[in-house]
Amino acid sequence: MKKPDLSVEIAGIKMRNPVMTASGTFGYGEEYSSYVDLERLGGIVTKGLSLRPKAGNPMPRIVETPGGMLNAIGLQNVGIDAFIEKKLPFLRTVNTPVIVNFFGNTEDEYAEMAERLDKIPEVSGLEMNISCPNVKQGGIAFGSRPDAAYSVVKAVRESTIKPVIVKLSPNVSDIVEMAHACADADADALSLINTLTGMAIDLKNRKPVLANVTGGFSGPAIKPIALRMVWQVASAVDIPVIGIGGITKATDALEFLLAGATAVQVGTANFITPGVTENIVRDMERYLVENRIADVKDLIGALQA
Amino acid sequence: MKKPDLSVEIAGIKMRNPVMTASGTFGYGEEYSSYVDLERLGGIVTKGLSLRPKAGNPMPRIVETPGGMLNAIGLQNVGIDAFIEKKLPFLRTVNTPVIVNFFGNTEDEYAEMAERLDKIPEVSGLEMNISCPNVKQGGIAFGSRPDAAYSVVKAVRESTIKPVIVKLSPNVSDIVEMAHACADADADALSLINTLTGMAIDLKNRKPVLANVTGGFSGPAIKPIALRMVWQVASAVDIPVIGIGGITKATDALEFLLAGATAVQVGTANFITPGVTENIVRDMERYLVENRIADVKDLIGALQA
Amino acid sequence: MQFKSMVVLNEQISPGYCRIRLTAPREIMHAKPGQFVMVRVFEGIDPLLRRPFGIYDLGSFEPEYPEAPKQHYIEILYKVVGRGTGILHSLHRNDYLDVLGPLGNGFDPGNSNDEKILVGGGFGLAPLYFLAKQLASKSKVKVFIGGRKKEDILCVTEFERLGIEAYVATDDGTLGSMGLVTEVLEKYLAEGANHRTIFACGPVPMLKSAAAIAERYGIPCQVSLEANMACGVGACLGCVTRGSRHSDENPDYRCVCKDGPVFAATEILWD
Amino acid sequence: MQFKSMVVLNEQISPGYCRIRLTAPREIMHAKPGQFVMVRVFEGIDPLLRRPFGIYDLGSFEPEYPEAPKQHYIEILYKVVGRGTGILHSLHRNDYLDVLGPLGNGFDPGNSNDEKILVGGGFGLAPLYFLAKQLASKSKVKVFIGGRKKEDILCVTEFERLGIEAYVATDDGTLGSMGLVTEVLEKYLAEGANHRTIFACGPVPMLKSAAAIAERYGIPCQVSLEANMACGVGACLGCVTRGSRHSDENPDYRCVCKDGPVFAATEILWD
Ligand SMILES: Cc1cc2nc3c(=O)[nH]c(=O)nc-3n(C[C@H](O)[C@H](O)[C@H](O)COP(=O)(O)OP(=O)(O)OC[C@H]3O[C@@H](n4cnc5c(N)ncnc54)[C@H](O)[C@@H]3O)c2cc1C
Ligand SMILES: Cc1cc2nc3c(=O)[nH]c(=O)nc-3n(C[C@H](O)[C@H](O)[C@H](O)COP(=O)(O)OP(=O)(O)OC[C@H]3O[C@@H](n4cnc5c(N)ncnc54)[C@H](O)[C@@H]3O)c2cc1C
Ligand SMILES: Cc1cc2nc3c(=O)[nH]c(=O)nc-3n(C[C@H](O)[C@H](O)[C@H](O)COP(=O)(O)O)c2cc1C
Ligand SMILES: Cc1cc2nc3c(=O)[nH]c(=O)nc-3n(C[C@H](O)[C@H](O)[C@H](O)COP(=O)(O)O)c2cc1C
Ligand code: FES
Ligand code: FES
Repeated sequence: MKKPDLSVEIAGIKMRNPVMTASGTFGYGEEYSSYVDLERLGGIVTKGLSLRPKAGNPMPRIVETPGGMLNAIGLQNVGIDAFIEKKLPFLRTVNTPVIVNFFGNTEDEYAEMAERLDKIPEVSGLEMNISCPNVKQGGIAFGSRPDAAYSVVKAVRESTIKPVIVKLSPNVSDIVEMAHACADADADALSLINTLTGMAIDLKNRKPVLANVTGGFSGPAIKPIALRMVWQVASAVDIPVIGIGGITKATDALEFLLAGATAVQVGTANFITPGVTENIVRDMERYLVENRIADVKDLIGALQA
Repeated sequence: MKKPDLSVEIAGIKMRNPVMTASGTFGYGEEYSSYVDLERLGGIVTKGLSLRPKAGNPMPRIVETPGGMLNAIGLQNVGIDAFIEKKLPFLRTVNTPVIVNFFGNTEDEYAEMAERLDKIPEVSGLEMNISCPNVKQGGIAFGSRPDAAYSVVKAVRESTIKPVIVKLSPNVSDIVEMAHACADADADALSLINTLTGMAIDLKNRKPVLANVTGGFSGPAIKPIALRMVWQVASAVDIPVIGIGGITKATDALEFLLAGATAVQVGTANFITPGVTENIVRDMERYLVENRIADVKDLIGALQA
Repeated sequence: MQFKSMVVLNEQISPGYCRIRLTAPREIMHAKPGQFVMVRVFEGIDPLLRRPFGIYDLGSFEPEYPEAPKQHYIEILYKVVGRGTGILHSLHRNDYLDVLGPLGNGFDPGNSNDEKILVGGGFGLAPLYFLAKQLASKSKVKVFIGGRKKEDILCVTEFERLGIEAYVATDDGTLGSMGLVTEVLEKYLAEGANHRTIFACGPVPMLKSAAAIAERYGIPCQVSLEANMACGVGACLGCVTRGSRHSDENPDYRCVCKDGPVFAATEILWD
Repeated sequence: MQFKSMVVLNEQISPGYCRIRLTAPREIMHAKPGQFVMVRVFEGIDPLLRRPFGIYDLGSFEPEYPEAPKQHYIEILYKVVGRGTGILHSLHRNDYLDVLGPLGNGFDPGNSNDEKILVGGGFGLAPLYFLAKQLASKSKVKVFIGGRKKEDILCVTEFERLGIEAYVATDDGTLGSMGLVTEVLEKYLAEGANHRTIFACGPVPMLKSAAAIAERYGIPCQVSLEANMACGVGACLGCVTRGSRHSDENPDYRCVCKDGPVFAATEILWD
């Protein structure tokens, strides 16, 4: 049998396979370039960028939990200017779609970021992280109210012709309602899930472990929640969905495809096995061969539920 | 040093210690009576009861996930009549507060259940399950909307003079808003968290593992989310909070107390170690002795955050 | 009961199948064939839940020091299929693990004048062998063993050592006759079926057809079922199976761990 | 690099402290003192993250079969404090684990004419010993070892075998002088401090006071820091520490895994 077709397309972004790196877990690509052949990946998603550099939160910033971890990095990033100057040159040399994850404190900042990114030819797509507090709206996350999500996505949509992927927060009552709001604002695709909000306590010192008190919960532990939300959203909207959450192996990734995801992102697992994304691509291809599946796209949404 | 004081009181229910069993994980008490000295526990919470017997969901009903499990039991229970006739006689012989967990499909059913339970002297308190993530058209609506929660709690409140504990669903955008709604409806206490909604997929058969497709996610994996919500709620409301979620050892329970819980419930861990609740009580007492803490109540909300 | 247990031996008995012997308190000697134990293969959360296994054998061995009390043990026959059994397979002599049991109801041996017909496949032979050991002295016993290929045929010699004749069938004919063991069973019963009782444990299709045959010949049949389990003691209601009176309108669920794992074939809804 | 590694030996060297020797590819021989590795102690999710450990020693041993290539190894000195190190402690010879590294920048040995002053406590001695092995031949080296009680004083003989004089202090006086080792250090420097460089690794209070002393005597000081780590390669930004120019308004965070773990004492905001 000839090699199976692993390629997928998301909002016009052609990928050689459905396996991407998740924002904030793979730096700006270069950090892992000695461990991973970046040109074997479907796409690279950068650390979340903002207009100005962001120093991030005090330490400690991370803690391990049963089957997962909490992080309170505080969106530390070099800012878009330093990204263009210092990080882009490397990414330019890599023949793999680069998706820039970004955020802002206000709708205007989101729009301005989109305009800036729109002008960068090496950027294949934009991923909006809307799990951030809206400073104008008393700090409630854009991602927790449909109306707020709709209008920030609309603002970004009108600021770029590049594919806009909206990354949904799982800390909501109704993920489908959020998905619809983003789709209605003409998002090209949705990625989910971002981290859940969790907390760890240092019993000895009677203090939260994280300086920020709460942190983003990720890793294998969250996979059941991610799978459920991806399945609900993919069943409800017409735009492509990118599955994220607790993926550590090819079978995990394939489960997300069955649930309706067109592609996946791998986050925390990179920390444990730097080459995990490449392994997942390899094992996914093996799975297709062994099961006589000619095209990975045949698995997308193939769940019988 | 004399024995530390482990006793706590919740809405007038006096408990010898803060360790209870969580609804649905301990049957009606008798199932574990050969493994646990029930009179060493702070309280026993029964399987969720309804007016009429409930057969529950088709199988498979449970599946293991990384660090946790999903269940879609479908609130199977013997119904209140059989409970009174077949289960209560045993519980009557146990000198430990019995809290009956219950649910309904309508406000009236909730109210009627409360009235029925109000008349049972052996029942020390009522725990309302307003979040049944794994029952189609179950309590989910009540648990995910403040207005709905307010009015069903009000209805129950007016149907009983017994302590009313409202068990909150974690599948919401704003747990504090839900907590306030229940407190405003004069709930005596809050217990959280109930299970998160998750899903597992059988890749080989391209089907959800659970016949019900989604299930309630519990176990050590969810502890960071539970701790965060308990801390948020306990910091926001004046009524006592019962901490639930991923507790497997005394240190877990103590962390929940620091976060503001007056007591805790242990669920999934009972399946792994039938005597876990008794062990937690024993180790909690040891901890207090070793750290020269005379009264466990001194730890409640003692987190420096 | 729940007890810490030490691995006495852990050996492969056929490709993919192992036998593990675990120390146990004396109370274990009261365990009945068909009962099972739930084993915690690893301290910690990965895997989280206990794994259920039928009891394959019981016994006692002389302690290492003369003055020490007799040491009792339990044996399990397991197939390596996933993480839990994989870890079980990696355990060495003197490693510890945690056991809950004996659990469940067990087989009802019934009238000893009847001929006992055991039908099983794969690790389903485990409880049947334990049953056979108790029946062999009192009753006539025959065992019918089926599997995909010869590697899946277990315990033949063990049964023969008990003086029990074993009828074997494999799908690929690599051992015994080619085809389903239930076909062999049917041929056997065709020659006369009265005063016989069937005890079956194995894959569902095998149980189903054994149940059908038993019904056709009007003889009693007990089957031992499997279900995903969390508690093993009837508390979680996670392990149900459909009872014979089940319908979508009036569901009839039975707990495999508490009401079973052994059921009269007529109690179960097969389809 | 990431490599599968086999346990060659794993032994307790002092109550609560162990030394483990792991096979490694030849590239490991390029590792620098002060660099660390991240070890995955268990396949699976419990524990989930790798554990960072400083490199204590490197070497090669003759292979078991004459024709086989030389086998290189890395050694780690670890203290059993929790789940990961607990599992590490339970590993036997020939068990496998997974190693990522060498990672981080390592110490800058500096001018070999200077006297090298090593200051450490607990497992902080590990990278200092590795450093001493490289410096001993070229430079004058002294080591100051501090700890709570004598059990916490490691590697004294190892340093002496390198011909390095060890000054020891314990809080309870059970070994060496009673008090803080930094007090001993200060006395020593009081006799003359120029052309000296301090290399420190140990608990933060020890590092802080070593840094203060170095500043007072105007001599260079390198410290090796710790932080909770996830990736170890600068990707997650989880392991930061405060740089000297840090203020709440203008934060200045450095990655311990990538910019460190070794920093000039003057780069770090102490308190
Ligand atoms: C009453 C009873 C008796 C059993 N007796 C035996 C026996 O004697 N020998 C033997 O080898 N096996 C027996 N099994 C099956 C055995 O429990 C499973 O093979 C085992 O749990 C697989 O665990 P795993 O982690 O290796 O597989 P995984 O697939 O990794 O397990 C994942 C989850 O599925 C559950 N699971 C997987 N397969 C089964 C199954 N067939 N039945 C129930 N739960 C399952 C596991 O318990 C676990 O919760 C019995 C099962 C039951 C219910
Ligand atoms: C650069 C570096 C070098 C180190 N070198 C050594 C060494 O040579 N020998 C040695 O014994 N220890 C060393 N440590 C500390 C070692 O990493 C921890 O003791 C170990 O991670 C504890 O793991 P655990 O699971 O046993 O403890 P747990 O408390 O169960 O670990 C829980 C979590 O906290 C983290 N953690 C706990 N303590 C520390 C710590 N002190 N530093 C960083 N993370 C921690 C763990 O990595 C884990 O993620 C070093 C740490 C760093 C950062
Ligand atoms: C250390 C860390 C940093 C992260 N930073 C970002 C970020 O900057 N922007 C973003 O959208 N998501 C960020 N995430 C979320 C991940 O991209 C991903 O959505 C989440 O971790 C779930 O996937 P996982 O379970 O595979 O890690 C971060 C996650 C981690 C662990
Ligand atoms: C098998 C099972 C059945 C449950 N049934 C109920 C129930 O009937 N009513 C209820 O309020 N919660 C029920 N729960 C939720 C638990 O009471 C508890 O809130 C949840 O499991 C989280 O705690 P844990 O992580 O300690 O298990 C059930 C949980 C499990 C695992
Ligand atoms: S496994 Fe819990 S009821 Fe059977
Ligand atoms: S540990 Fe990830 S950046 Fe240092």
